[in-house]
Amino acid sequence: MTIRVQEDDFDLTRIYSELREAPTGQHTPGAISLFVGLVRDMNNNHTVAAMTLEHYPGMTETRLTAIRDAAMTRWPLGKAIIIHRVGKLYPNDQIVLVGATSSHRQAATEATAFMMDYLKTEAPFWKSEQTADGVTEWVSTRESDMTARTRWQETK
Amino acid sequence: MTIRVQEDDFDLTRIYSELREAPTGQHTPGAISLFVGLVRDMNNNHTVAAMTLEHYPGMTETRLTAIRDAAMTRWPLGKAIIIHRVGKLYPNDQIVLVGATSSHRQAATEATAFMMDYLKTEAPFWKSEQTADGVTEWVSTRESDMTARTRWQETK
Amino acid sequence: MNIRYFAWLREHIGASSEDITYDQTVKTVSDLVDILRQQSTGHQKALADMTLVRVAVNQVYVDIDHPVTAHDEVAFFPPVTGG
Amino acid sequence: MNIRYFAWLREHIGASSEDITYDQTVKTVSDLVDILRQQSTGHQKALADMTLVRVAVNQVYVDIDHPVTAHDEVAFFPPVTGG
Repeated sequence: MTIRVQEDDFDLTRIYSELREAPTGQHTPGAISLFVGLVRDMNNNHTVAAMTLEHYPGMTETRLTAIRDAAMTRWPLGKAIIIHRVGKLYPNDQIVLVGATSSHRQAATEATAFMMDYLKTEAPFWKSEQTADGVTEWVSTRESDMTARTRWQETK
Repeated sequence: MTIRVQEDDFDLTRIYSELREAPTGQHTPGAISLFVGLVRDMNNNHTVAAMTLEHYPGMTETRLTAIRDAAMTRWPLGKAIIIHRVGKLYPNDQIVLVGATSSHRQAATEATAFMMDYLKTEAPFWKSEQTADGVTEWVSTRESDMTARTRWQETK
Repeated sequence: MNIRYFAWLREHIGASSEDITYDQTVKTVSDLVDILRQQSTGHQKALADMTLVRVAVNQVYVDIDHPVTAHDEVAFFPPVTGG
Repeated sequence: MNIRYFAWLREHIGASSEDITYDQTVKTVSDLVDILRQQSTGHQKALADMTLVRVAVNQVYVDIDHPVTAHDEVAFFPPVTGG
């Protein structure tokens, strides 16, 4: 399963084992890159007590699949995976995992950064944060996320 | 232990758990980037049966520490770790792990790529590969590894 | 036509989805927005500044002048903040 | 002076380390290389083309014109290939 949107937590160990196995008929990967996003306990100078992730079922999976496919086309990857959680999460909980394998180190690391940058700007997820005193606020987008995505359009 | 040079295998799960815990007095990381290099079963169109990693004890640890420190200075990282194995290894064995945590996604991923690029060009390790028919050859350097390192000297 | 709202647009409007009768004069997303704004003060507030709103027709990102037809699913939501 | 060899330089020379008596005329790594080349055909082969060889004095990378003194540890090895 290369794209997963789920309420349940995910197990990095299991995903790593899957990535480490060569795809059928291919050689061992040589390089595995992984990125995990966790719920921070602090954001913009306020304490985060909990976070809720809303998404657009259907469109989310379509966008994530398109992002993964774009990475597979752009770099010589063995495997690529995107897992994103939805629902209520707490500080230090895992939110997102992106991983890629390749026989080339830079292909794996660049593809991972690429998938995260596109996920951040195109996948229909919305975070609301609950502060310690019970106030809930929608998280704003950051300029830096759009800048990060744009760089992939300029150069390979 | 942020720098390790060892014959024994390493456990990604345990390292990930350590990285996930905030450094004392700091906030939860938010972003964890990991890179693992594995022994390939094929290199330059020949089958690899085994690989031996030689190193320069003392200088290896000094260089890896300098590389890690440079990453910690250049990016706002929580933790950074480099583990490299030596001795005899077989296809699909883990060779190297580099990991970094940060509250900023790009700091974690860039620092990981930076540490790998410098490790590849400055850390005194030498690989010899044994083919299926018993021939042992020293692995040559690749131009691309030097190019990868040079980019960090030009731009941040 | 099925309309969907997410995040703070959903909160302002008080519903995550609504079906509206297709109006022949509605040719584009922009025409649809004009009609939706008249539904309630919540709609008006949610759709007041379309530079803050992203639009998807049948789950594909589109611009405000994109055509819409009777059987489309049209979604309005803020810029995404996952990951 | 303690000299160390790694990878294929070690194989050509047939030793990973050797102590050589400090020679007052040796001022730089380059002078040392000239003397080492005279030790054996293995040394000559290993140190024939210094563009293929990296040098570290006291475990720090240096150029061929770097000074050396009696108590230095001087290492010769190919470009690194770990990771």
